[in-house]
Amino acid sequence: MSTTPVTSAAAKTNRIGLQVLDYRGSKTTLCAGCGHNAIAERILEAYYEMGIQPERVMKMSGIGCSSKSPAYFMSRSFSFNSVHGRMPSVATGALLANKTMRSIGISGDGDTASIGMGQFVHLLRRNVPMIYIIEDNGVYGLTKGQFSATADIGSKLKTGVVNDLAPIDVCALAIQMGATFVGRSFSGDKKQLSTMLKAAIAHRGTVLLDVISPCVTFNDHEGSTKSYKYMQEHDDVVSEIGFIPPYEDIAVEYDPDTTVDVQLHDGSHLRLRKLHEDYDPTSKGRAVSMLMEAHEKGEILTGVFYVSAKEEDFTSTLNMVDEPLATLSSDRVRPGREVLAELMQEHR
Amino acid sequence: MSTTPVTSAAAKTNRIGLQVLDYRGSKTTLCAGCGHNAIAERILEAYYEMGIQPERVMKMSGIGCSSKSPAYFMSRSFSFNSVHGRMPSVATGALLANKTMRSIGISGDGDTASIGMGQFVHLLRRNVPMIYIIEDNGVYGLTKGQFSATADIGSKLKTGVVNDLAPIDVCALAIQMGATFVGRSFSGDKKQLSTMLKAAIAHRGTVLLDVISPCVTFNDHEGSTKSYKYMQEHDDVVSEIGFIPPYEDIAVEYDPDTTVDVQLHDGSHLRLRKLHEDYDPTSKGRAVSMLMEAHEKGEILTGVFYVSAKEEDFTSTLNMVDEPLATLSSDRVRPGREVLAELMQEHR
Amino acid sequence: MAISDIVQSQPMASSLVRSKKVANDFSIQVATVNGSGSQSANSILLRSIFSMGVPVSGKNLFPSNIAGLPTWFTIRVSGQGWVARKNDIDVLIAMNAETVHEDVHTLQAGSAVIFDEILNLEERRADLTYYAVPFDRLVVATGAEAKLRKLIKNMVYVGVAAQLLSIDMTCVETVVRKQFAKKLKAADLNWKAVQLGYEYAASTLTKEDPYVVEAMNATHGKIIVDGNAAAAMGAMFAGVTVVSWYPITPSSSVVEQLIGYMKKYRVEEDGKANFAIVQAEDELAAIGMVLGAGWAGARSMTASSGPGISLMAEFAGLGYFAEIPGVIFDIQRTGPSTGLPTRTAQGDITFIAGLSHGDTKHILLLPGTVKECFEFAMEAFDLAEGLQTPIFVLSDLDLGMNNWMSEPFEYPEKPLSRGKVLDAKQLDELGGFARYKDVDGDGIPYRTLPGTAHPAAAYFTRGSGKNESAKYTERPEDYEYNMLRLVRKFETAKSMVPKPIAEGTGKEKVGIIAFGSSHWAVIESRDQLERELHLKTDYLRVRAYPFTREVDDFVAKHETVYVVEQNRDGQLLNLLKVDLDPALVTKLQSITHFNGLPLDARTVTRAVASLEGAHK
Amino acid sequence: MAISDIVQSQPMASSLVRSKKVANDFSIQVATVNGSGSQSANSILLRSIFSMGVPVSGKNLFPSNIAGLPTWFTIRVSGQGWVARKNDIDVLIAMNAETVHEDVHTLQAGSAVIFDEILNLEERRADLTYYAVPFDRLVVATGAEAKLRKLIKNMVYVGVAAQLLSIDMTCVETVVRKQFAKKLKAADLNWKAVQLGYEYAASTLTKEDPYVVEAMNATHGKIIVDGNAAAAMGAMFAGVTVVSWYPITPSSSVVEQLIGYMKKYRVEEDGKANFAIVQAEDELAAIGMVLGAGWAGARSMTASSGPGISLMAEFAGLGYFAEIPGVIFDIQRTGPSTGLPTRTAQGDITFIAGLSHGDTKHILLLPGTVKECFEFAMEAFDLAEGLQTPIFVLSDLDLGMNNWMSEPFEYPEKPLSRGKVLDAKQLDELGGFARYKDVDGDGIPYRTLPGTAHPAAAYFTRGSGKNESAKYTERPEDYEYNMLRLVRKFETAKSMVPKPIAEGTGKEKVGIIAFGSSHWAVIESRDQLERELHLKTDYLRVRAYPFTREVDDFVAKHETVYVVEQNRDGQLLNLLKVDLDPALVTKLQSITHFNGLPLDARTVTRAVASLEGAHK
Ligand SMILES: Cc1ncc(C[n+]2csc(CCOP(=O)(O)OP(=O)(O)O)c2C)c(N)n1
Ligand SMILES: Cc1ncc(C[n+]2csc(CCOP(=O)(O)OP(=O)(O)O)c2C)c(N)n1
Ligand code: SF4
Ligand code: SF4
Ligand SMILES: [Mg+2]
Ligand SMILES: [Mg+2]
Repeated sequence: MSTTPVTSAAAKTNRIGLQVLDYRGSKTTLCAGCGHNAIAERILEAYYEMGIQPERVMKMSGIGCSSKSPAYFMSRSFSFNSVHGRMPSVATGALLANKTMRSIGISGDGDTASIGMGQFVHLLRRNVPMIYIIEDNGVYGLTKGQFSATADIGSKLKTGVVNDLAPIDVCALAIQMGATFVGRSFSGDKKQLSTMLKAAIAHRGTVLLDVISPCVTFNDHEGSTKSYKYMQEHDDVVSEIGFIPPYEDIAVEYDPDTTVDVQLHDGSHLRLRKLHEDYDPTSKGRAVSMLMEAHEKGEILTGVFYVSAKEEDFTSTLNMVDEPLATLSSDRVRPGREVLAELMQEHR
Repeated sequence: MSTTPVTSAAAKTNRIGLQVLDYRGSKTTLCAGCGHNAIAERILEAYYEMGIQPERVMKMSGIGCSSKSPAYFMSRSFSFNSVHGRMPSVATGALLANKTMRSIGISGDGDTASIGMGQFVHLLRRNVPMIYIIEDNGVYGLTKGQFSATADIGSKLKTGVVNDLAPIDVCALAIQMGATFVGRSFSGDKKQLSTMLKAAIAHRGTVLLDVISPCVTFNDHEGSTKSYKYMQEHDDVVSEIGFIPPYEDIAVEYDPDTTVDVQLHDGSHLRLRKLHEDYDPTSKGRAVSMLMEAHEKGEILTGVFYVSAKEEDFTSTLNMVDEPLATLSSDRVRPGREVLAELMQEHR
Repeated sequence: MAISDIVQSQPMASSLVRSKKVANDFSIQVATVNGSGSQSANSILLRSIFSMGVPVSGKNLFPSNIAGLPTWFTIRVSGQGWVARKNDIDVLIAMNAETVHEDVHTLQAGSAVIFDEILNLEERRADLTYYAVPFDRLVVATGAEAKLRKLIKNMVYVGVAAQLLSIDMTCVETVVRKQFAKKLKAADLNWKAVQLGYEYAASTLTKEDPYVVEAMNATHGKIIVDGNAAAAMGAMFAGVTVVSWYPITPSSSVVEQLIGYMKKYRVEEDGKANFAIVQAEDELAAIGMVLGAGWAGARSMTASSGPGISLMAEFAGLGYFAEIPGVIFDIQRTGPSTGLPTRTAQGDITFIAGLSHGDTKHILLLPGTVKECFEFAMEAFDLAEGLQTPIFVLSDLDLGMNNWMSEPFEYPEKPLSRGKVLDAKQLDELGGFARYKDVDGDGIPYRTLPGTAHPAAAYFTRGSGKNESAKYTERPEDYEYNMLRLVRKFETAKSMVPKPIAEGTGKEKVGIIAFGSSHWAVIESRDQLERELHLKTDYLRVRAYPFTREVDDFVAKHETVYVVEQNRDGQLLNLLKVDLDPALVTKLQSITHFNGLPLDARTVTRAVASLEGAHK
Repeated sequence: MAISDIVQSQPMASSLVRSKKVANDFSIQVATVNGSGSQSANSILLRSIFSMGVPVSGKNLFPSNIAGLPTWFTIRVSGQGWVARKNDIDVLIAMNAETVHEDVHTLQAGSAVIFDEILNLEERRADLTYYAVPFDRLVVATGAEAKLRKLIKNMVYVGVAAQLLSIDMTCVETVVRKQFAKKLKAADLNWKAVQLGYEYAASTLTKEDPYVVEAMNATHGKIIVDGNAAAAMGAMFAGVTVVSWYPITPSSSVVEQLIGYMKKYRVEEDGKANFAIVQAEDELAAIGMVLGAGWAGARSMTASSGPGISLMAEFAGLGYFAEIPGVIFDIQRTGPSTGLPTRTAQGDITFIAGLSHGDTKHILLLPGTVKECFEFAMEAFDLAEGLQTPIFVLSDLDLGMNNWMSEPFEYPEKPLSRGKVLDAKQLDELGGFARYKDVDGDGIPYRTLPGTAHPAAAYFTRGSGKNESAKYTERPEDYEYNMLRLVRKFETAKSMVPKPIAEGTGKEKVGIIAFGSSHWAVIESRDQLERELHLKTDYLRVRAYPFTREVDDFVAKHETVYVVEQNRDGQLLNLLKVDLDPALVTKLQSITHFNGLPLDARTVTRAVASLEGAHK
């Protein structure tokens, strides 16, 4: 990984005076060319460019090649590689303990759409404030390439086995279940992915990014619908994405008829220029039907499908004190003698 | 239960010469007035009227007041009350063992939308040929009334606790995930529910019926959105349902502009007369967005939302022999000596 | 010979006392259906006797449904302070037509039956005393509106019982008015019903049974509480901050009562909560959130029961191997699978001791009293953070949901102890740390919390192979080193968990070992054994796993040791077999009880008697 | 004294033999990276030696990732037929720059190193023989197109090794051509590479190490197979019809190989399958489908490993209590939680024996050979249906995924036995049935299958309280009766499960008990103990849980019994402690190995030696 262009920027520092180096992780143990490696690069760049202190970030994951990737970016961030399909609950618990932390979860299509479906749905429903990335390759990489629930009908394995069940569109599902920022990208589309990640960092609420990430070892051949080639040929971008961080001036012009401007929680702006006729990132219903119809047409849409900065996130819903619960002083969390006395009296 | 009107028909017999009595279950142990009791009545009537041999039916369930109800209808059918939230897998396994059986699963909103979400989604995706009924009361009845994931925002418990998370619309979810017959009804709407049930019996594939079934003990008060009163006031029927069994003549007239006629697998016809402007039971996308928009408007839609008799069900996808796998003779399932010899040779 | 005689003749014995008075030593059973609202009436009856200074216990035997099925509430009145379940009922209040015949049939000679006259009991037993009461008529007389009558009816039997058992009506009134403190009209109506019942009995019924309550001074300052409330209080005073749960009987009332306390006592001036309580989608998510929160530094907990515990197995192993604090309450119920959800048992202990695959070992706390439910709840959080591992607190339905007398709980003097956590300053001094290094030789490593502002603070948590500095490894020696450190940590735990409590002279030949709610039957049985069989026993109540030296010593000091427990397979015995020197194991004898009812003294006494007989 | 001397001096001893020839008694280790396609080369090397009639075993030590990390494949050549892992490597084929230095460093004196010259090993050890090979040059010489070179390179070392170890090239050619039977061009290319390697060695290298292969006649008719393939074959011949699984290492290859067999041999003329194999969404669903199918009458199975087994806990309890057949293969891997997914262990046995809360007990089959993987797979289905309960077959990564020699499997003569199932005709005769009645006194009730055309056929299956006729009940006596019947059923199982196998005279003072793949190290260790310490031992290999009488007898007959197993906590020992008479338990001593590597004989010998020393 440390041989990618990025290192050339190593001397440069970001707004908080850190170098890209400070955002690096350990050397990848994934296959050379695995889409997951590129995504890890984009993630660390985004945090670097947004000037986020690495120690303020929690990296969460389940089990899988994808779930290993937190080890390959931002070693200075705290990381929890949990059990298969259960990252959502662990991530939720961690945020309850310390809502002042930022959280990014890396999962796989198997980790999320198969074993993880139950927890995934309930994370979305709670709008837990975190970035949830699915490194989506349509197979179980770490167990050597069985189909996952996002594999398209008719997609073929090297072994010749053909998938005969319809794929689950995790984006349509996420919008329906309550995620407040939902998009799809491709590990090979550096610009789109980077912009989406920066906007994701600026958003507060559940961000679901389904990133098509080819598995070069088990699902990058002819007949695969999750290969580099297939994506390059079928990637159908629904909107051009512009991101203007709070510290940049937003005077830039845009045409309100073709472009939606969304102000995110930290004051930055997301500018979505419509490229697909039924595109409307402000309506859940329309976003979902657009995605469902795309499936029937066999299109693979990418871009930001839905975004709303209005809904309150789960930690706000719970109306907790401002400080992290984890480190409240004992005098705040252990009631006084009079309270116990009162309780005893009630039971006499 | 045996004091409901139905018994008046006891003398009568159905097409296979059985009386309603032959479809009865044991005495209910649910609360008097519980919606679940009415649903059990409708179910046994439907099987009676359709003339289904009780011994050909498997009654499956998870855990909950709702999941107990298989005990209260059709005692001559085989029944499996499994564990909480896991009925889908057990039901799937039973059908793999014997695809010639009919299967009906009774679940609750907690059993399905909370702990059961993962298995529920994958049952839908497989289009497992069974009727899946959610007796939906918005609470966990058997554990004394906590909110479930189908409870509406702002809905209030007797204790004053208010639900602050958005409900999961199991119908919209089911359509998106691949169920081929999806509708919602109300335990208090005898006619609508009975018709839907008969059509469900005629369908082959996953039928998901979300039946609002008030919990008189914990969720039938002012402030509840799943009470009898609330349903009577808010029930918004999207289509009038007509069902014509194969053994009845279908010459009946209908207006193709306002009515959709669907021929089901056993040759019977489902006639859906449009009552809601965006209604289109043949388009997944439109059905889902109609449901999602209804939520934003606070409407509770009932009726058949989506139906398709085209998709193949899971047992067909697996291309199994016609007989039940469970009882194949050993000469068919144990290969001969030559096969073992061949295998041994390969390993020399 | 002799032994069995005495034991068998027990029922007869009591029928002999028929005529003469039996004060403060009997059981009242109210037979009704659930959902009929008899709970408050029963609790008033219980508390009235309690406030006369007479020791009582109340046990509710309820069905696994919501309304309409038979329920039995038993109040034991015991001047000597025995609070375990007693098999024989002396006074039956029969309100349920469905069960009245069996209820009456199973009564021992000499008992009394207060019954609703509409149950018209034709054939009557000559050896019982019957009191017919026209409940409906009396209820109407209260002037209660129709929809309240079902409830009010229960208050009438309180009055009838009060009169027949000479319960002090001033005590009853105080209790009634305390119960309905916030609703004066309700208080008046209920009190009226009690009075009507009382007057009816006084005017119409003639006392023929021997059972009476006589004022004592044995309950002064004491409280009556259920173990789940006690555990909830303990958790609150332990400073719990993150709670994630999924409802399941009989554990739900731990969290539901905790929610009540936290809303009242843990919301700050600005109206914000210094805690988070989340109803998870299932138990996998519940324990997942607990571990996530524990990892991030919160005091986190969940409460569940058998089926939920089974679902937590995978995460429990992660908690053990990744060394993450968390507290899990298991309020045990009867049976494998769904079993009998509203019955009690102690059947999860071996399963939880090794909950998860591949050499996983857990620490268990075993409260036997409601006071310990309170204290161990606090202890559990200190242990979880001190040992960086999940701690399981095993209570049961009997302890958790029934009414128990207790000394009032004491305010914790010990400050919260948060374990080995390094902050930024310490990291500066140390210049870094190795997450899984056994710095202190006790097997317990140091950890940092997410957010610690230091470049060397972060580490990678995983359930897979790791070396001292938390780096991924598959090296055989690293794996072995880490697993052996975990063994050292488990050894360290022995010096931190609650020690067992010994009773008796310590000089007897026969010893008894038990844990949890079995305690109450055991102490009463020891008294029976001594009085009836002249068999003196020593007793050791185990309060935690891993076992501590005291257990070995106790067994070593006795010829025979009976291990008494409420499960089929002798689970505590099995753990002892694994951990004790086999020479000691030869002394152990198993006494089990597993029909779902709380253990009673007579069952223990019979078992010991026959096994002792066997010895001779 | 003497003892330890002998043991310590073992490595020296072999370095003494440096000069003279060592035939058919050494290990070859190929050090490479995974994903480099060395598998087929290694298997060709293995099978070539095998086809010379010389006993071999092959063990692959691979990382838990997909490509690019160190992998070691070890071929043990043993004229005496020892196939357990051997710690010392005699011939290293070093292809991995990352590990070459450590690989060489850990070699014992006298070993040989065949290495890729580009690894340029400067400082060389004087006590080793080095053979540098210009692999890349030789590969180019094969004329292989660029993208194939990485693979072909492996074939070159096969040729080099063949020449240096005097492996018969005609055997090598046959094996190569069999391997690539379907692709002639590939066969030619690969064979060419082997030849080039051979010729290079012949022309350029001078043999200086003592290791050679000499033709024997010890493998005639034998097969080489992995335990997972054997289990898959067993399942197919058992007539399995429903398979539901979720991928997990090292169990995936059970089902993946089964899929291959079923598609080939269980699809009928009309192209329809007489089976269903479903990849479930997770392990909860997998076992749920297995139980649903078992309930409906199918022979159903799943295969998993530690984490998946933990997730099956709740359903396992349902299977036990509702009495539903099903077969679960657990291919054990190392550690709690995720642990070391690609390492072996025997660490799930106690957990599974009591898998689920509340007095749940399971039946375990413990195959120790690939042949038993085949036989026990069949046995498991008969037992599951015969006993109406889930049956767990515990294999492990070593047994399941490595290459083992074996006698060919025998075709099952015993017809499928489907257990106590009543059909409509029988119901007519009986006029009905009671699902949970112990008609035969063996604790095993009768069942009917869904669809049985008889009005009395249906019954209600549940995990909650039930009486004999499957009606819901919470009655204490019904619950107790049912639980005691389940105990009787477990007793019955003892007469049905595979009995242990005893080796030795039966007259020795010292005994050894082991199970599963530990077998191979134990038998070799017994030989070492006898040769080196003149310590003769008897040996009992346990093959199932519950234990049968033979186990008690074996322990009774010996003074000391060493319990050898591959886990940290002495899990088999713990089960023995629970089930055996404590007097017998005093004789048991624990020998454990748990670093993730397959157990080797030397480890056992050392442990016994020191413990025996301790005895003196
Ligand atoms: C409970 C459990 N079951 C199965 C496994 C085995 N397993 C490891 S990763 C994985 C699937 C990973 O697929 P995905 O999430 O798509 O990640 P990818 O490797 O494709 O990036 C499975 C089934 C496990 N670790 N735990
Ligand atoms: C694993 C597990 N967790 C929790 C429970 C306790 N429990 C029983 S029923 C139920 C919820 C039932 O709610 P729902 O499915 O809506 O059925 P209802 O009673 O409302 O009809 C719960 C949580 C259980 N039986 N098993
Ligand atoms: S197997 Fe596939 S997913 Fe896994 S690391 Fe290799 S390329 Fe990536
Ligand atoms: S509690 Fe509610 S759901 Fe349960 S039986 Fe009563 S009314 Fe029905
Ligand atoms: Mg994947
Ligand atoms: Mg409900």
